[in-house]
Amino acid sequence: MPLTLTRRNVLKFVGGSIAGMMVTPLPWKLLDDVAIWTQNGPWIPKVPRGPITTAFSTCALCSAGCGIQARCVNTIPYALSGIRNHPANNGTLCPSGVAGHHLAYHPLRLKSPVQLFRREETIEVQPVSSEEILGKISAAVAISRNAGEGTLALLDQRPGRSVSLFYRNQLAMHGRGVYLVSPTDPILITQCLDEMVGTSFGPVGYNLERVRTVLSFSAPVLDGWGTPVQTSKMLAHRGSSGQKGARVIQIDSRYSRSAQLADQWIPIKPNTEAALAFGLAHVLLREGLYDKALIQSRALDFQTKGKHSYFDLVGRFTPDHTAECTGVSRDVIVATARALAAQGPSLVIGDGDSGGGPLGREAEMAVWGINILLGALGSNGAIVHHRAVPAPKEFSANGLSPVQGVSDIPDHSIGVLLIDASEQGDPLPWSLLERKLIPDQSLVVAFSPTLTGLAQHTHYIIPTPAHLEALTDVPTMLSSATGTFSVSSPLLRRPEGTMDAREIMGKIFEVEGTLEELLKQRTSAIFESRRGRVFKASTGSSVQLTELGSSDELWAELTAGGMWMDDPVRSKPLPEFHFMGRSPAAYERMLDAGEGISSSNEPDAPRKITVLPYGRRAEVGGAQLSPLMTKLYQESGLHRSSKVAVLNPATAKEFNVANGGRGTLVTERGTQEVTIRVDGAVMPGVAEIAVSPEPVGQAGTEIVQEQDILELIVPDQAPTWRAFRATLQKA
Amino acid sequence: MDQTTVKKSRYGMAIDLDRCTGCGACLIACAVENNVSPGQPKVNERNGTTWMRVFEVQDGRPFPDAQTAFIPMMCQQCEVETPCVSVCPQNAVEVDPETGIVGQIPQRCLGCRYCMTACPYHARYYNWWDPKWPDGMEKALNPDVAPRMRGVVEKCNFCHGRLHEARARAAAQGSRQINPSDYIPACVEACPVQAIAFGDLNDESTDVALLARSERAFRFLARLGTETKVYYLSGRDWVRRLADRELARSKKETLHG
Amino acid sequence: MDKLLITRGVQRSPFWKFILWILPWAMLLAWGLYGAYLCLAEGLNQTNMDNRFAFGLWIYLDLTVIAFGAGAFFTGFLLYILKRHELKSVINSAVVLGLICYSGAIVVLMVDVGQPLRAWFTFWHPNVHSMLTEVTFCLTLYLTVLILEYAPIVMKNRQIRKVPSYLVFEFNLHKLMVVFAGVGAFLSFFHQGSLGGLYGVLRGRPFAFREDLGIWPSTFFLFVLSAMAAGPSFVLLTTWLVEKLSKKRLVKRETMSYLGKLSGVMLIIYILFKSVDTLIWINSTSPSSGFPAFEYYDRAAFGTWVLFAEVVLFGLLPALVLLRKKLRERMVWLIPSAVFVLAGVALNRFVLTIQTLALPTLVFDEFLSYMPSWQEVATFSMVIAYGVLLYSLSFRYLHLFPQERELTQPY
Amino acid sequence: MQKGALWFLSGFGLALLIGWYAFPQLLYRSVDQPVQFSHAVHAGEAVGMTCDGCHAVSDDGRFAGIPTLEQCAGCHVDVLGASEAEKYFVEEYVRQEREVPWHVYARQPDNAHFSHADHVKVGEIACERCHGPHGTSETLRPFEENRITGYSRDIWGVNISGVKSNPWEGMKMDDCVACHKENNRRSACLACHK
Repeated sequence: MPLTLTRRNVLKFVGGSIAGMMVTPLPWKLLDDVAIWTQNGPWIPKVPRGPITTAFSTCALCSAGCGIQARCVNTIPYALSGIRNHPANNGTLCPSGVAGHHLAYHPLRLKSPVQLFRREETIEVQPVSSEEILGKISAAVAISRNAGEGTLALLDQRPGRSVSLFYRNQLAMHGRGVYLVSPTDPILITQCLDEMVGTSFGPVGYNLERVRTVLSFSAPVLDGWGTPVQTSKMLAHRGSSGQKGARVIQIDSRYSRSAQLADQWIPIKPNTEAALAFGLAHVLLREGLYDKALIQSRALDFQTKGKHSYFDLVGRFTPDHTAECTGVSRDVIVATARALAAQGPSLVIGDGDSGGGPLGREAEMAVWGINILLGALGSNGAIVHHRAVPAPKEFSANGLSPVQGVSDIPDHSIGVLLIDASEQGDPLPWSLLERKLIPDQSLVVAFSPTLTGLAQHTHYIIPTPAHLEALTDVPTMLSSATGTFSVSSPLLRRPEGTMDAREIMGKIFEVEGTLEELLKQRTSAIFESRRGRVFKASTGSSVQLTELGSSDELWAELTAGGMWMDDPVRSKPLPEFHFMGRSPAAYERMLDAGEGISSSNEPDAPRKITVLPYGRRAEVGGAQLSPLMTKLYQESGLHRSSKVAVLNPATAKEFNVANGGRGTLVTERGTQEVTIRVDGAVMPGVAEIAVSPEPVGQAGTEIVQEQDILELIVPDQAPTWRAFRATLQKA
Repeated sequence: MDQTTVKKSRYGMAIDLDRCTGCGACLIACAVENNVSPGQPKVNERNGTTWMRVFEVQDGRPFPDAQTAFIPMMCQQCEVETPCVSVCPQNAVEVDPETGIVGQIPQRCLGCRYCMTACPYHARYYNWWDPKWPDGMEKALNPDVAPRMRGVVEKCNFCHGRLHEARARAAAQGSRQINPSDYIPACVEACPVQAIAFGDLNDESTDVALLARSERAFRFLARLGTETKVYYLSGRDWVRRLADRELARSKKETLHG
Repeated sequence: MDKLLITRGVQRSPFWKFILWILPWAMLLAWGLYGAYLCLAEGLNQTNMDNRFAFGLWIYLDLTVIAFGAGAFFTGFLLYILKRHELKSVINSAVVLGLICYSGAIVVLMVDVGQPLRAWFTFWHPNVHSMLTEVTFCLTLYLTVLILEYAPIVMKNRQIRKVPSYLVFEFNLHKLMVVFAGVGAFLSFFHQGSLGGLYGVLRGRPFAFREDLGIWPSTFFLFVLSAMAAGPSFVLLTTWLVEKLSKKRLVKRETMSYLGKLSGVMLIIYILFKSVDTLIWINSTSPSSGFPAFEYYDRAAFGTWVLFAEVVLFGLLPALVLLRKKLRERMVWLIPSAVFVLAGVALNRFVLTIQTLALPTLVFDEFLSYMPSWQEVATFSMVIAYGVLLYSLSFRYLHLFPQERELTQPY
Repeated sequence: MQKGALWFLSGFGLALLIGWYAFPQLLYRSVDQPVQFSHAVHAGEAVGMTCDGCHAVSDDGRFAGIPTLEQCAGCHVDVLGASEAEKYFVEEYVRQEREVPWHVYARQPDNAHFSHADHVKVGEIACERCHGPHGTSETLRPFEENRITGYSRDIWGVNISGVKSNPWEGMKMDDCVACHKENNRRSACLACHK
């Protein structure tokens, strides 16, 4: 019976096969397995498996010094939380801190040294050896030392660390070394006080627990200015807790977070803070709301009559005149001054927004002036004097290069600029820095873990360990009432090609030693001072330093999420001082600051808008942001980047732009496209724009230059960039 | 021992809107804890993934009198007639009778997005892209939460991985009852101003149960009748009026009328 | 070969003309396939849907197309169950249209879901409470029925019927037509209804949410009724279009008019119920969940005119025209009325799918807009192109209109 | 008619052969374990280790699963016995401080949460209930990996039809659910999914 191959037979065979297949597991198991494949395919990320451990350290993203507890898998941290009862954060963390362990994986992370080439919109990098870069720096340093051509400048993005002392020490010994900090750095604010007093007043802090009224001049008081514990206490009277807290009055041109959260928001014309400070002083003086005997005995420029005296200066700023300058109504000025005096203890904070630029020396001195009149500074005041964190003796012996703001040094003077961007600090317009360089002859090198922020403008970058890979100490926060010291110990192994800033500087200046040794020396100095208390992460409580057996024991606590807090000292009585400082022509400068650059008075070319840049602490200056920060920026709009301008509806109408539409901002320095957001709460005539670029969630194929609103600043305008004018067109 | 000996819980939250500063720590802590991937280059406010979203709202008054409130909003864990549960064609969503938590199983989900249209709180998120992390970051994922894949829906489950952990911890001591302090969602833990209370609403003594009964407490869209387990607290009248449109309208009428 | 396939006794255009007609549609199909490929390979980020607009063009058009495709079940039901023999002349065409609409909708759904390879979970782990489960089961089953109904039409092709066993098979199938029509009507009733229920159950979307009537929300029944109104109109309109394009009379005028009457009767019933439903919803359902109903019509382009257009302009008006014998017997009245009926049903589906999602729920939500991406448009064009192609092929090679020979016979 | 039936039957038969015999062969990939380990030796009288000496639940309820190299190296700092496998293990892994890339027979996917503490300490279920008696095995059987899903064959069970001859065969969700139902345990998805 031959089996003939006919069409019919083939069909029957196929039919049989199909029927047979249905009673085998094949189709059904395949269906199931394919579905499982869609659940577990190789393109779906897999979670790590391994032993779970807990590690402790301190967050170094800002100077709050929050204690962090890391849950680790295979010793790699996968989630961070705060350490309970920690004096800085009591178990909580800010958004940047909570994702701090991601910074090591930043899409623009560098793991070997590179040379940069800035193209039109992108940056190309080429690998170079660190020896080559160090050789170039050493040669340039030698030229600057010997030939006297150009200075050697070091910009410290996080002043106040132990390594900062090392820098200042080396720069002092170099002879032509300059130690630079951002003009917004809090150190410069205390320098203003020093100028009034005539000598170094010493570190000051704010005892927020003692005050009933806080007046803030654009400081982000409720948004990262203090530690989480301090902020929480200031907000404690809200909601259900029934606790008491300070009343916060926020003076701000922007509808900032602090303005939103404050008990009272006083909107003010941009750059008129000095005038308002004088206006408030005027009311205090006129109504005698100050300790006359004390002030008259201490203030050296407080003659009730004389021309060019403080009295004379403030006398010009009557409530009406101040109202005219600042746009704040007369009644509000008077009421605020009275409230400060009546609902004491009160204090005034002049520290500007970290992205928005400094208030300016004169305005800061005007603010200190009010503090003095209110008695906030002095024996019973809420602004307290504290002692510096003990340091190894060798630093004081060798001398320290003075701290200078970038705008304080002459143009075209820097031959070699080293930028320590290993920690992110306050942002700074590159244009401000660029004009300090000797054109076409300078060498600019950054030490940075990522290709972000100022590092994008340099010639070379030597990569440093990222946050939580690096060992570093956390300096005392401005808001802290006593000196504090904590150490951020590495939780992650640093990549092979990275060097910490101490190693790099050690090579340049040919100094032996490591950062760890430096920090241990500092720890010994603290231990030997026998002062203060130590918070222990392991027990969640503090003990007297003297209860610790050795410096090594202190070191062990500090590197495991601990914190050293100095004992408070009795506040110094108010020393003799000049309200207007001691510089020549002080009166004129102060008057200018008050009357001066109020933007409303300048005859404007039509269609110009006042841009108000701002920043958020730990989310600016290098924008070393966790890739997950796209959640706050691109994915929810809760935080805004440099790509978004927020305008009052009336202003939007005036400039013919619509909510969600695009606009182009133009200054002499360039143009920037922004998305317009309309917000009825914003002051008319201004555009609020954040300085941070958008966080990078995923690396692109090429490195795109950051779009930062600060790039539009025309450097000649003013030493500050709190407000600048630009044209706005519909894009 | 029977299942019935285990106490039934109704986990819930109370969020104090008068304290929330809109910092976003909760949002980031949530994304870290739950292995939510960073946004793709084209991501925006409408196609990103934020199990927890903080809305910034104003009372509508013009400069300079405007008032702002921040409203953290995650899955409201509807207890009754849970809108997303009945719509799912393949049982990928359910309310756990033991905890009251609305669970979403992405591996069961076929990505029809019907549940998303059903949710009035916009608390559900679809993976429009393949979840991807920068190089090396996969080693830093939370081992207790499975990453999702493109084409499925995900949402807040009160950090269920932490409940698993707490249960395992209890089990190691031979107990079925977890220690309440072992189970705190990441957003609650991170909040710098401690604006969020979390716990078992069935247990009268917990903070959250007390707060839920307070005069300041309200729930969003309560009239839908879904009995959400996330309570909001505010003493500010205009904030409380945001609860639903009828209330919001009554305010406008008094203003104009 | 072409000639040999064409039904005996009917005239078809020359082959090259047919190819010329097919070509642009084939190109559209290719473009659509590319769009669908992108959505499957790259993911739905290729669309402009997002978390807030989780359903977009596809779901809207699926719902519309399925309503239009209702002609197949309704005609079958009337013909085979209620023995309205005047519909025999359009039943084949109605079946092809139904098949196109349903298969097309399912193809688009497979692109629309994020995990098509897991879509069978609905059968294995069904949630019986979900309207979508009901829709999925009924759709797939009814599609099978439609294929079985289409099969005899294919088998009557001049060449295929040469195989004797096929003829036997066809004959047997034909005998079962009553069963298919019955099953089809049953399934269609449920899935048309469930598609309405899909939105009616959305408690969280008070714009769409409706009270229950029995175990289903009122939209369940409204969808069944409106689909029954749209179906005959769609058959009518396509028949008229094919007549115009092929320049032939295919169906008797009485049949056309009868289809119009069917639409009119169903539409007036639908409009009646819809009006009552709307009043209950405005005055009770919506406000009781905290949503004043007039606010829905307070936003952007979606004013009360939408409701007016749906109920009066595209509802009452064509219904009244179609119910008047004198008017519906004249093509100038009949055809525009059919267009209005379809527009009304399409608008209803649009309102329920798109407007529901555009409207805010939380007080601080904004009214949202959505515009489909080209990939979405392409994917749907694919279905339209596929429909035109399948219909063209069916029309050319299968005997869709039994009266054609009689009507085109030179006297 | 008969001839036709023969064609049909041959197709049917071939399909059966492919579906029942060839398919499982193709579906699974067999891999040897990196090191041959004898449970019998370790748990035997000579060494006398107990099961939880290596597979222990920690205080926080986490299950250590397969011991890490560190634990093994606690004894095997040097070659202790005469076996080739041990020598290989010491040279290739202990000396080079490389973790052994064991293939885990019972490995569940990422989305499954399984607490050994819950099942063993509270539920008092014996290890063998799910893992089978393997404490006396002399060698490690080859690991069979599903080529499509990457799952271990133990998850589906050794029998391709899904029929189980021992209670520990099969570690699919259905198997978990069956036991949970039987004992009236948690049934919510999230109880076991993460």
